[in-house]
Amino acid sequence: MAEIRYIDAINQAHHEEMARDARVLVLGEDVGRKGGVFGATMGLVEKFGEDRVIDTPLAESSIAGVAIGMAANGLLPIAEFQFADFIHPAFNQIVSEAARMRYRSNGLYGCPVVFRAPYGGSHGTALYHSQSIEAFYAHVPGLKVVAPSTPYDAKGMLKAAIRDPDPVMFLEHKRMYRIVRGEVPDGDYTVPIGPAVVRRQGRDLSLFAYGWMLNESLAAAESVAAEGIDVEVTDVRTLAPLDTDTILTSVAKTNRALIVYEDNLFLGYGAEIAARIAEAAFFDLDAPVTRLAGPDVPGIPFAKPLEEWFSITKDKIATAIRKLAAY
Amino acid sequence: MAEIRYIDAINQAHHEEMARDARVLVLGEDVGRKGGVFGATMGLVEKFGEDRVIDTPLAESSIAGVAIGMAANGLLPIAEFQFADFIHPAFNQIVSEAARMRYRSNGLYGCPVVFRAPYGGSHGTALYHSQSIEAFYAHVPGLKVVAPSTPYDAKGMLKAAIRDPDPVMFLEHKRMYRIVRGEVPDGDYTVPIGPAVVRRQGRDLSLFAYGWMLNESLAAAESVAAEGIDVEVTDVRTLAPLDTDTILTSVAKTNRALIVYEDNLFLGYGAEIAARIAEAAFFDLDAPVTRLAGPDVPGIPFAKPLEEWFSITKDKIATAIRKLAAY
Amino acid sequence: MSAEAKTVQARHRVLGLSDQDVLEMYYYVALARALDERMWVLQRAGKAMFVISGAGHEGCQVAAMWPMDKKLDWFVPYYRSVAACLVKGMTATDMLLGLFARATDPSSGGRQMPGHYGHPRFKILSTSSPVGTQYPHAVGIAYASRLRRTGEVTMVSIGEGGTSQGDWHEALNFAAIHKCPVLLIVENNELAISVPLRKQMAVSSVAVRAAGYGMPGVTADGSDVLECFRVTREAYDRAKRGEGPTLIEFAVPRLGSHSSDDQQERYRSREELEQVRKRDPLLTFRAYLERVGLLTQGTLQDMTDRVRREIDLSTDEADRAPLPQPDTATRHVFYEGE
Amino acid sequence: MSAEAKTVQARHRVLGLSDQDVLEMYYYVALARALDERMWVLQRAGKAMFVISGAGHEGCQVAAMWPMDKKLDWFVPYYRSVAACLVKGMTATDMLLGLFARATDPSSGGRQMPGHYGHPRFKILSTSSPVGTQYPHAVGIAYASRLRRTGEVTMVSIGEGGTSQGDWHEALNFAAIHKCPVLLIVENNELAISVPLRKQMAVSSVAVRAAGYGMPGVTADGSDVLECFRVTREAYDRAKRGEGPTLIEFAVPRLGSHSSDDQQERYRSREELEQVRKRDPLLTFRAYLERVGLLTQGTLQDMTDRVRREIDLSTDEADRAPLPQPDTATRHVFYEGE
Ligand SMILES: Cc1ncc(C[n+]2csc(CCOP(=O)(O)OP(=O)(O)O)c2C)c(N)n1
Ligand SMILES: Cc1ncc(C[n+]2csc(CCOP(=O)(O)OP(=O)(O)O)c2C)c(N)n1
Ligand SMILES: [Mg+2]
Ligand SMILES: [Mg+2]
Repeated sequence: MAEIRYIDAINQAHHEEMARDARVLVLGEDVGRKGGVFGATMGLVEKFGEDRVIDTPLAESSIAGVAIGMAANGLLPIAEFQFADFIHPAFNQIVSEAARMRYRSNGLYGCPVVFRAPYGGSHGTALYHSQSIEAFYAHVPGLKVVAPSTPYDAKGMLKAAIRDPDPVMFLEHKRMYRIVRGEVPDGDYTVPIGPAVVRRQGRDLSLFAYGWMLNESLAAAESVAAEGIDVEVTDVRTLAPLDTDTILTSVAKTNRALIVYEDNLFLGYGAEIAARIAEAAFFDLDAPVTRLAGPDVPGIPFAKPLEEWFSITKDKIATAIRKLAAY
Repeated sequence: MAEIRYIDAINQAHHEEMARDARVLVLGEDVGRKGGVFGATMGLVEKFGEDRVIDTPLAESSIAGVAIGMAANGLLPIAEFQFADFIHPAFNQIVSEAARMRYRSNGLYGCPVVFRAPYGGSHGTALYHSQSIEAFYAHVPGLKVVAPSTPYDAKGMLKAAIRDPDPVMFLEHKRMYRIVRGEVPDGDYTVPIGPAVVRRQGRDLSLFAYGWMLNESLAAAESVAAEGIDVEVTDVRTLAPLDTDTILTSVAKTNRALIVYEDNLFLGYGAEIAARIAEAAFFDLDAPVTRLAGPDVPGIPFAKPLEEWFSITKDKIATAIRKLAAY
Repeated sequence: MSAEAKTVQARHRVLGLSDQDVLEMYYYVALARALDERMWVLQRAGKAMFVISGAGHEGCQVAAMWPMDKKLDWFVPYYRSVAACLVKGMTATDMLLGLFARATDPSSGGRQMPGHYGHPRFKILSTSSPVGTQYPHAVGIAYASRLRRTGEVTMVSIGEGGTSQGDWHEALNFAAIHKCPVLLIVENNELAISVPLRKQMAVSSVAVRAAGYGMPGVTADGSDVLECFRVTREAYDRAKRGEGPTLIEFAVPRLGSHSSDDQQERYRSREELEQVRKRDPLLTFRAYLERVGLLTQGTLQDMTDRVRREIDLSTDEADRAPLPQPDTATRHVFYEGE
Repeated sequence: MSAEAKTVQARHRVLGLSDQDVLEMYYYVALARALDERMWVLQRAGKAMFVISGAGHEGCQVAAMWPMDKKLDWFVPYYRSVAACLVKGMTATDMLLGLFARATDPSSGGRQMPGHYGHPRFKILSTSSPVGTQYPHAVGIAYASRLRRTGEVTMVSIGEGGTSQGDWHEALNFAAIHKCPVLLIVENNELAISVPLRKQMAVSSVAVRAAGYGMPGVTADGSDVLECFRVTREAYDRAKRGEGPTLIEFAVPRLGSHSSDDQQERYRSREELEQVRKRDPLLTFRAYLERVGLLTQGTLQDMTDRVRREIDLSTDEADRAPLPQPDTATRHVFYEGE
């Protein structure tokens, strides 16, 4: 098994699925010759041709809308949005159409589209190249939303998403592309959409995160371990539908819950996890369900001092862990 | 003071503000001769002319986008979206542009636009004419989101919204238009955006709701009063920024919290209220923070039996109150 | 037979349509109209909550659907596509099941408001309410046909109001770039609910936009059924030959209010309504068939009776069908297996 | 002076431009180019995180901005509008403050990525990254000008890639309906990052779309600065006369990679890059000025020195400016009073 980068895992999944099933195709801006601005689709057009690797016009609503039509007529499209920030023009197509096709047709039509979007803040990505969009979509019944945190999951869950008969919003935290590496089998495997996974066992506190924040949280957990705080870290890799059981099981064990997300706090994804724990694990809790999230400003500013002020780092997470553990 | 309908209060606010300030103008589909599909803009074009009451093309993204430009150049536009369900094509303009104009320009440009949208389910409004959209927008820093529940507040808050230097999403639950009546002064007054208000004092349980659900909740509170359950009902009429203090004060008094909203449960607006209470009022709570909300399906179906299955009624609320009070 | 009759008769024959064809076309126009009228009657009688329908649009719809292969080709309708859906294969019963929100409504099992057609067996895509979204869907379907070499042609319909949407523009552009086999229909009744054409666009025809995308565009008088057939078949043949999409605009009268929630008298003058009634395709098509001797008082009466029977039977059948069970509302959020 | 020189010289004079005017125009083209080159140097040196700029687009931008009133009129730029913003009033220092994300960056106080211009004093609207959103804004600004009778004209710019967006279509439609005083500029460099024109549209010119909206459309060679001036001034005068919008397309070369994150060699051939360099407006404009005797080796050197000084001073000034304080990040979410 090779140690590869997150972006390579994504790229591999594309190559393998397109080779495996002629119905799979990719569409998006610059996915062809350029191979995508992050390289996710590198080498595809050379292998599968322009008809299955479509460099689209700069028009996100039609990227989603055309994909929905393709899916209705027997294809399995992967629609790439160059940045999650630029998926907004497609909001209507995804929310009104993709998410509702099956329900509104009483099960007769489906919408097996994968919407891929690189999200989250990296260095210098500023207001419009760093948004977290999971809260918008996880709220919408009929959509599945995933945000894998490891190369292994990225490949396996992308394959699962492509084979899923329903629309899947596949979120890749762009900070991970080049710096997160992991063991990934060369051949075929899938990681099911649905189950969360406990990445680190612990007794003192349950931490819930996904994507890049999961990685920072694991680092934070290690750093407080030396101080004797034993954190259980759960990777909520599927955001919708949510694996509530795994979450509650962890809280029942540690009696403390910390939810970490990079999106701004107010009604960000962690609000749902917090609300569920508060309702279903009321008697398990020895301390308030706590959220650590981005500040409620309209985006991550560009200038380094401002960006640092915004960012949720392993140090900030460690501080939040210490505080909650001491509660 | 006259007893008028919710829709008339909305209409009055338009008339008075347009007469008061020549910068105010209205744009949207059918807002002219037809007076809007619900009559909110009735009589305006006759009084203020076609240049200030613009029947737009059927194109929501430009309704929002053009309004943003108008606001940048000295006007105070009220953009009407015919149904909240059809605001989705304008998502990008509202989230990327209106909400961020001030922040991204370091305070030099503002965006005094009111986005009006009739939301929520009424009889036979089905999947695409009954959506709740507050969760999408309340999550976005830089936007104010309000959902008044009385004619008095509707008029006063719409006036406040029009005069607000920042973008306001003004949500009108369409079920209220013709059936909710209340006393409304003829002349000028405003109701500030921000403060929540306790509509009914009570000792046993704190209920939080807004819009139509507030009305159903008040009715439910009356119906359980006879059984000796004394519910305190707070009207969360401003959804963003949220008046957390009023909420926590109420919970500190009753030690029980029920949040009612019509939108589907998962990551609906009430998740944030629940998460806040769970974190900040941990020691006040004698029972789990509870949410009563719409089921997690992609919309309210049309057929009456299905619609009833979906709808949050005063009876369902009363049942939830009894259960939580008995906890 | 008079000289005039002969020349006129030549028209449908020249187009390759048999007498039987045009009579059948007329039948569909009449059926759609009668269904339409029945729906409004049922609504006023409190048997239906809402009606939105296609009175005035039937002629062009029947004509446009005529060249299509009922089994092979795709149709992506909008809420006025009653006549088009009937020709494609749906029955009056199917539509009334939707009107009554019955469990057996083939479009949505009573989940959607009336007028939201869809039927997998006839390759009619499920439609939604937001205007414009269907255009990219149709283009995607057509792209898939091209890629999979199925030979399918897709037809999609919208009102002229919907052409203001960004989605419409994006769809045309994509279709032209990839030469998708799709017929892009616009039914221009010069109103978007109450908004008149001059407030919707600064041009008087939508077809002029085709050139900007690099595809042919054509406008036909929607009350001239044979002309509508002619232009659509031409476009259909182009699509079949792999030459790409065509934008087809039909100028049609909207005979009624926008929907049962609307009162057109608020924004349309009596004169306008009178003018518009003269363009009723049911009348213009009937006049043609009478001129060429295909409809006589007797055959017209037979046709009318046949339509009436069909509508009556359908109404009864749909009315007897059961409403959906409340607990089915949780079904089909996601795939549930075959 | 040769006969050729006389005829050629006649060109700018015929357009009503003085010798001083064209020299000043050339100065801006040269300044923008020098600023551009400096930004890339700074980025490579690790002094800037990101550069996106307008090399190749400067000629048409300077020409198009020339007829505009710097105080009265509005400009809604995009990330390549370096030269246009300079003519409108921003300084090289202003732009470098943005590049370095300084607290005193007049566009955003260092909050936005470089290339996101905005400046209320010069009526340059604050811009964002999502391509296309600025078009409706410009139309709204122009509508307000008409309603308020301010006499303002608005100019908005975008790349040809952005014309694929729904917002672009919706904006043109609205502008035409309401005869908004707006100049709708498209800088067509035949690439949207790596996507070539033929994959973006099935036509070779965006200007052909104007007719579909009921407005004039014109294409000019963006390397012919005087022609760009001519067509823009004509459109400007139309707008001033209340005759509404004009779609103006400039065919321009993109001389560099899309941005500092892009390597154009991945998708552009060496031949293409060579061809494109021949269309550099700095060279074509310089050649014109030399032909008409307005630039000699001496005056060119003076100009080059002036530009160099300006850029050097600006770089120093911007570099010395302070970064924003972390705690300012909470400011200006909402209005905070005067
Ligand atoms: C996105 C969206 N906005 C608004 C509406 C409300 N609406 C329904 S039909 C309609 C007018 C449509 O006019 P047109 O496209 O010309 O079709 P017609 O009804 O005239 O056939 C409007 C505004 C909608 N359904 N979807
Ligand atoms: C809505 C949106 N989608 C995608 C992007 C990413 N992006 C930035 S510039 C660009 C290409 C723009 O091409 P064009 O409009 O031709 O302008 P040019 O850069 O060629 O001048 C893309 C795809 C974006 N900024 N916004
Ligand atoms: Mg119409
Ligand atoms: Mg370009």
